[in-house]
Amino acid sequence: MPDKPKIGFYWCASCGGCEESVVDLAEDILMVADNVDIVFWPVAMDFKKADVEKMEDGSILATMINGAVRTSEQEEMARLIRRKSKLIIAYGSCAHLGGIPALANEFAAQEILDYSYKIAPSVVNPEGTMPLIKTKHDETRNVTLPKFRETVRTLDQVIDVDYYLPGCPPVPKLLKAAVLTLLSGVLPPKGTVLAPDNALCEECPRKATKPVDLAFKYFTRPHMILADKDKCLLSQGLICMGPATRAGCEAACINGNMPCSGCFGPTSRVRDQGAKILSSICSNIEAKEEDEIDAVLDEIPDPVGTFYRYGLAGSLLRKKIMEEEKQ
Amino acid sequence: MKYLYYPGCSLKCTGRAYEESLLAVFKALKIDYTEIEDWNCCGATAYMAVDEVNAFSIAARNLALAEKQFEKEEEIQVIAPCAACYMVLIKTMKYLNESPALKEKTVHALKEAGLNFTGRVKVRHPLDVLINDIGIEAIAKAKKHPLKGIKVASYYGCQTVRPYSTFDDQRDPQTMDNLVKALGAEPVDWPLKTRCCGGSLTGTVAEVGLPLSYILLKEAARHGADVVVTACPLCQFNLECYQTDINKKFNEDINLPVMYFSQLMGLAMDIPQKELGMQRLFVKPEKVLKTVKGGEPAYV
Amino acid sequence: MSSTNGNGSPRIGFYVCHCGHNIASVVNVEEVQKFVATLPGVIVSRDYKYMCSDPGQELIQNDIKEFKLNRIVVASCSPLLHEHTFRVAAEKGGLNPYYFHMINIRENVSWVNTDKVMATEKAKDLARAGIQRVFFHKPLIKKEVPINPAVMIVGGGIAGIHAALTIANAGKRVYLVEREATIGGHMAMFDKTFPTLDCAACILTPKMSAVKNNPNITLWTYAEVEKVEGFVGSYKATVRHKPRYIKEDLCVGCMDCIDACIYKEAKYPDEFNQGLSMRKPVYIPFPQATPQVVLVDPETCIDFKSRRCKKTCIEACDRDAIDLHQIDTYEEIEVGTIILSTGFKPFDAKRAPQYGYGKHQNVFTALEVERLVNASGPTNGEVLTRDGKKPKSVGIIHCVGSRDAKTNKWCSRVCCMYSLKLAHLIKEHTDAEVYNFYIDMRTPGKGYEEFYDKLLKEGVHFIRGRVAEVTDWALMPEEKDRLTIRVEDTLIGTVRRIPVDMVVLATGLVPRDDAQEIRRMFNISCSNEGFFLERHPKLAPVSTFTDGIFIAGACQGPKDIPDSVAQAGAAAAEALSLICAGKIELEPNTAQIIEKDCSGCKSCIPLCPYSAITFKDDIQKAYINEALCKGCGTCVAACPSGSIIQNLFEDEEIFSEIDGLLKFAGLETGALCSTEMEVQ
Amino acid sequence: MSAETEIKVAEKKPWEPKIIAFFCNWCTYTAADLAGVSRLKHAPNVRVIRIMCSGRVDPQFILQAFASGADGVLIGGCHPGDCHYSEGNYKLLRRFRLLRRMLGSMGIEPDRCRLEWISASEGDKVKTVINDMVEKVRNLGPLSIPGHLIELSNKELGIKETEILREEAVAHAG
Amino acid sequence: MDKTIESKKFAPGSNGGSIRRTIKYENELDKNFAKKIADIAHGEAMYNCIQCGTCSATCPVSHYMDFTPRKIIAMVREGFKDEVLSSSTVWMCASCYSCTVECPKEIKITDVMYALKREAIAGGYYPKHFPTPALATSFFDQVKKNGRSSEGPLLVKVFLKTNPFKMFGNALLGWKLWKTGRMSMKSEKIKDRKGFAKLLNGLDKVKEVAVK
Repeated sequence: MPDKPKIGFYWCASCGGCEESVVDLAEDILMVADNVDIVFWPVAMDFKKADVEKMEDGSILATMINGAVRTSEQEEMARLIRRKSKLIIAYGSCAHLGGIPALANEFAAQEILDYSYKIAPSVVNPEGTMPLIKTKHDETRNVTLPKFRETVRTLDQVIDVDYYLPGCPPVPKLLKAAVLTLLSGVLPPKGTVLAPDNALCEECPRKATKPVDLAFKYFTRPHMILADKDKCLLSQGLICMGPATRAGCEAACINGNMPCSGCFGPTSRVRDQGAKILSSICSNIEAKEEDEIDAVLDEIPDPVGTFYRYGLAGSLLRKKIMEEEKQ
Repeated sequence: MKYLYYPGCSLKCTGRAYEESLLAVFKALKIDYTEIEDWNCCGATAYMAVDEVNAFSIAARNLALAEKQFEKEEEIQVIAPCAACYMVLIKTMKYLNESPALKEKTVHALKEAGLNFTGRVKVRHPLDVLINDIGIEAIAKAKKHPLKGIKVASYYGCQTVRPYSTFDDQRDPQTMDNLVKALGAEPVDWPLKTRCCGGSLTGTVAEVGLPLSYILLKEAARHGADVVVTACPLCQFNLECYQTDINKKFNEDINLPVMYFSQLMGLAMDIPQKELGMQRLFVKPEKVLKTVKGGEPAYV
Repeated sequence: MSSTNGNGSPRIGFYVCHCGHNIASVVNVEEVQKFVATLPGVIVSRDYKYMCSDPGQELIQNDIKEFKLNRIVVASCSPLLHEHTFRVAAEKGGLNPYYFHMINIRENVSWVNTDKVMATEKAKDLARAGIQRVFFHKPLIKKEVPINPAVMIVGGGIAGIHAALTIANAGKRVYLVEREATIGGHMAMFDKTFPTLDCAACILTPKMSAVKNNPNITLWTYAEVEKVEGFVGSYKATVRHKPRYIKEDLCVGCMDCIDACIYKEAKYPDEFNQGLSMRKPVYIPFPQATPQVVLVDPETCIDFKSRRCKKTCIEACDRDAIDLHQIDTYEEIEVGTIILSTGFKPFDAKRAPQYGYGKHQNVFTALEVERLVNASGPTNGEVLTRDGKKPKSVGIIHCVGSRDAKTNKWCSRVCCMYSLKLAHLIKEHTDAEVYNFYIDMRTPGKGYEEFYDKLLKEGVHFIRGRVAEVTDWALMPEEKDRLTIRVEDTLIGTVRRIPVDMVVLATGLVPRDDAQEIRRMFNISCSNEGFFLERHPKLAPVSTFTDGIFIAGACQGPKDIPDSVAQAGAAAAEALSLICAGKIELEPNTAQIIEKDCSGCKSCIPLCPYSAITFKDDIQKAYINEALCKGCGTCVAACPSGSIIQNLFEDEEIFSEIDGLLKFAGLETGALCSTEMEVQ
Repeated sequence: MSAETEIKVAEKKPWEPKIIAFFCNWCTYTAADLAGVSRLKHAPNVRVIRIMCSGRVDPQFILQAFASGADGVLIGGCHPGDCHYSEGNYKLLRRFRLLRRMLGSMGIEPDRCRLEWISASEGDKVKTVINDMVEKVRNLGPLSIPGHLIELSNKELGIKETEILREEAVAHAG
Repeated sequence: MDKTIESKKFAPGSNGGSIRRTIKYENELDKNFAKKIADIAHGEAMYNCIQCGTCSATCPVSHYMDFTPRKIIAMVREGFKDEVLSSSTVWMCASCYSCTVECPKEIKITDVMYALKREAIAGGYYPKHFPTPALATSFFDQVKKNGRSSEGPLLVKVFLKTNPFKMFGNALLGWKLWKTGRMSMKSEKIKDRKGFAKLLNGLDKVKEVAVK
């Protein structure tokens, strides 16, 4: 029987939401299944690493890898899959920009381990046991754990990536479109983000209600007010990343009356999503005196967490510069 | 407010009357002061002439002592009545703060003596304190005998208003004149308020010093002053104690009382003359005494 | 960084200038030249003695033809100086001028750095940045705006008057706006002028009436500029006419009203005479005032206090020219260029208390003495002390307020000369002993030193020393009831006490109190001491950093009459050259919105100070009106989706410049990751 | 040339702070020229990029400068109220206030990113500001983010050691 | 007014009106002198001097000096070390600071005078029988020893050092002072004289370090 093109799915540091989103294709998934062979999908079917190693290089048409890269194992698998696949698609915000896991780049690896194994209030660990890369299980066997790297990285900071499918998670519509493009054989230029190249406001249902002069006098956060369901959220003092974020999700969050948090990442013309939204929001503050300005800005308590919720690893600075790194 | 009090050597000797009267006035005005324990000489004008760093350091020792004594205070108020001490202490503060190298040296040396200097001291002149902290009104209220018709020439001398002090105009100071007004007397507007009295020269090189004192006395008299008030032990000493020499040298017969502003205050505030060290004066301010006490003898 | 905005793969010509020794003595230009030669895209790299010279420019033009260069980078002086020169050169070579980029290695490197190695490194970095930048340059079309031929001149002193006449005589419309009730400024107060000693009035008043009578000049006295908008070629100014309570067009200056005023005696200090004489509430500043129109001073006029005056003045005026109910009126004018000639203010002598001005009645300022010696002055030309005596000896103290860290650091330039003049006049009028106390005698100017010689012969005393104090306490019998000047005669080396009957303070020149507001209104700069700042101290002395706005006279710095007039002429010429050209080229550095990319988030719209950005409802996107855009780039920086670009300052151009300046040139973070790959 | 070799080059010379400056055309750049004309010598560590208005300074530029190896970023604009474009400097000021706080939480000290109002006449201020900033940054030491990122990658790419571990494990298993 | 002044005795070269050379050769100048003086705190301002003479004119005693303060500054800048340090000027300065206040170029002239006094004492230039330096040094010793100065003993010492006969001239004054309790012959002392000594030694150490 004629070989159907081979497709793979793999996950690194992620929540599994991306895997879910594949299932969200609903009946369309059958269409996919008809047209391709899924040769590797640890979440859904039982594959061993050995099976992949057996495949010959470049034998997979495309593998969609979701999740950021934090451990040596993820790194290793990413490289292996890269060898085996013609095309690599960074699937979802984590693979694309680092995603939520990348917020860990605000801390040193050791800090994180210490906190989660010792300090955190919920932890009970009197002996202070910490995960070891290598432990003697018994006389005959050692158990090894993957190494926990210093920082979280985007997929393209580890391997060469061909396309990006943005979103946390990517919306079915875009996934379907992507698959069809792959099958069509007419491929967009390498590095393309498979989503519209405009900002979200373009497709925002509340666009019309955005005033021409925002002139921020204060900022607030979703848990602090009951946001008006049809008014532009920025006009209500909520930090909405929409103006600096790629369209394509059809304003899913806005429709849930929540501000956009930027999971689709910046447009192709922007190098650093956080810097840009900061620039546009701050420029529009009304105050002129330094202390008045600060008073307004203090209402954005965690700029990094707000402007780089998904984009920290992929941002220009990528991670916090730790003290010990400075000599 | 609590103040530390730095008398300086002169106020224990030739300037005793200044200390006595000043403290008496402080008491009367309920100004809460304590003397710096085991203070040392400020270095005056002579010390600087021999060794700069030493001069700054011995001055700094007093500031350090002050900080030790009032370690809790944010800013320590030190009153230095002697013009020379006042100027030297301010100068020391200023230079130590402006020249880190100097400060380092000094602090290091102070450590040797088990002291430390952080720079929390604010050096104040009693005039500054009286006018700006206590206030003219309070003083005016405190007086019992208005010094009606007394013409007073306020003589500030050099170092009370120059070059680092900021509480008054350096060329035409007013604080003492306002004080005099508050006491009901009439300040005379004369041009030599801040002209040098000769300082130590009057004693050491009379031919240079005496003329300076002479000019001052003559000009004050010409403007009809009944009494000259000063805020500096050396000025008072020169202008008063050398009057005989001056008269001899320039064959004049000037007999112009020269007293401390604090003594004048004391008299107006009805403080017993003894407590004001009036008996220590060579030239008795008869006219003043008449107005306050109907002409009783000034001394016992 | 390999992208080249699709204008052909770059063929760059690089030229580094020695600028004689100015650059070459600090920067190793040859090393820079060799280094740049190794950079990608560079076809030619040369160093040359003077790039701005004709041969230097031809070098560029020939290379463009010979090597088919499509980018030019020159490393030399500041672009503010020669960018235009080289753009023209590139254009002559057949290249769009905006393919050129200039690097500043003189003002920014060789003139401010001493370490040769570091300076050369810096120059290399700057060069690399420039090279990387031009990759992204685009061809642009020059922007031109027309010049409105009308000119506004602010300030009707001798400078303003001269500029106005020059332009008006060229047949152009001039609006001359003067704050006071008459033009003439300080010069009108002077008696004689140095060094020729011809009478100020005789040479000034003809020019004043010429202004009044010139059909091309609209003269607005007692008026102030309130607001200025627009830019070179088309400024819009709002002028406020202050009420003088006289209908200017009706008044013929017969002064009947003044005689009729119910105040029979003049009892208010006369400003023009420095308060040395008195005037009435209704008055005319001085006999030759232009326009010949009286005015009413509401501060002193009874009717304004009580509204119960008999108004004898109104009765007296047969032309009904008096209107005590006048109020401010505003007028808007459109002009293409503006000349500021707002003049100076004399130093306030009270700020030098050691000289006792205001304390000792016989201490005068120079300007007061100018009035005293003036025949039409308060004493009809008699020099008298305030107690009405003729002084037997007079001391003139130079540098009052000048050359003093406590007041004005600068030398006021005119005081030495006018002090000599006053010395001469006082001697002439009183035959008193005149002493000049000077620090340094500064007489640089045609006929000035000769004038000094003349004074020396006239037997005026010259004592080199700065007076310490003027006092009234007498040490010696001859000092009794006089003023004594204490000074060191530094040439002899002894201190002297000199008793005089009159002291004249040669007060320096300081900026006007409102210089800062004026400067803001016209969007120009002031130098540290507060005088208006010229565009270039030598090459553009009457231009400012705002195109179409020029400065003349003492508002730019202390100046005597000849220099003020010369500057006024220069300013007029600058204005005329723009007017004759009819148009001016502007930098095409405007911003535009990439329509297809804009998401219509409106963030940029409120940021534009010129409201050049509007929201197009039909396409739901923002739009920039290029004619209104001044090219600040604020909106570009603030566009959250990177959908606005600014010509000459595109993001990519600046990013590449940043990268070029730093070690990791060309390696963006993405590139960095690939190096991680290399490492493993 | 690869970043790796660059690092080595960098190591050869003693470290000198590298500071990128964005000067507005009308005030600060002119002031810098004035400093030049008046021959006011100052530290050679600052590289100036000329822009029309401080309002053009995009926070991206500052981050890019740090990311590309700058140890400090200096921005010079007209004094408040003096902006040639009336208010560009205010817009920048607002961005700057928050950006600086954000840089702080990213481990970049405030002294490394500085905003100064310098008018066309303040040539001497250009000198003092530059010298002062260079000194402050010198005391802070190198930031050289790209350097760190590469080192960190080297450190992280512990492929070898994982391989060994695995082999051991396998060995024992077998 | 009295013009005779002792200080004339040591005016430079005025050796009994004999003919004297006034030309100055470069090799007679001390080129480092200016720098040395300028190195004291705020001393660099000395280079601002425009020789206007305000200092001399405002100085209450300049007319007793053999060089006016202005001239001293000029001479310091040009390195006329010997003349400056052996001049009466520095010892006439009464530290009234009016020059410092009036100087238009913000030169701390009084501090310059202090620096010169120190140089003169250190270099052994100062006139042995002139009271002011004697006062300074005796004062210095006394404070060094006791931590405080006591005018009585001090004056006696100074007169002994300089001109014992003057003492009798001042006997009457002394007696009056003693009678009014304004003068005593006992020496004031601070308690912690050890610490005070330590302080001064500490300084000497610091200085040594500075020298090395």
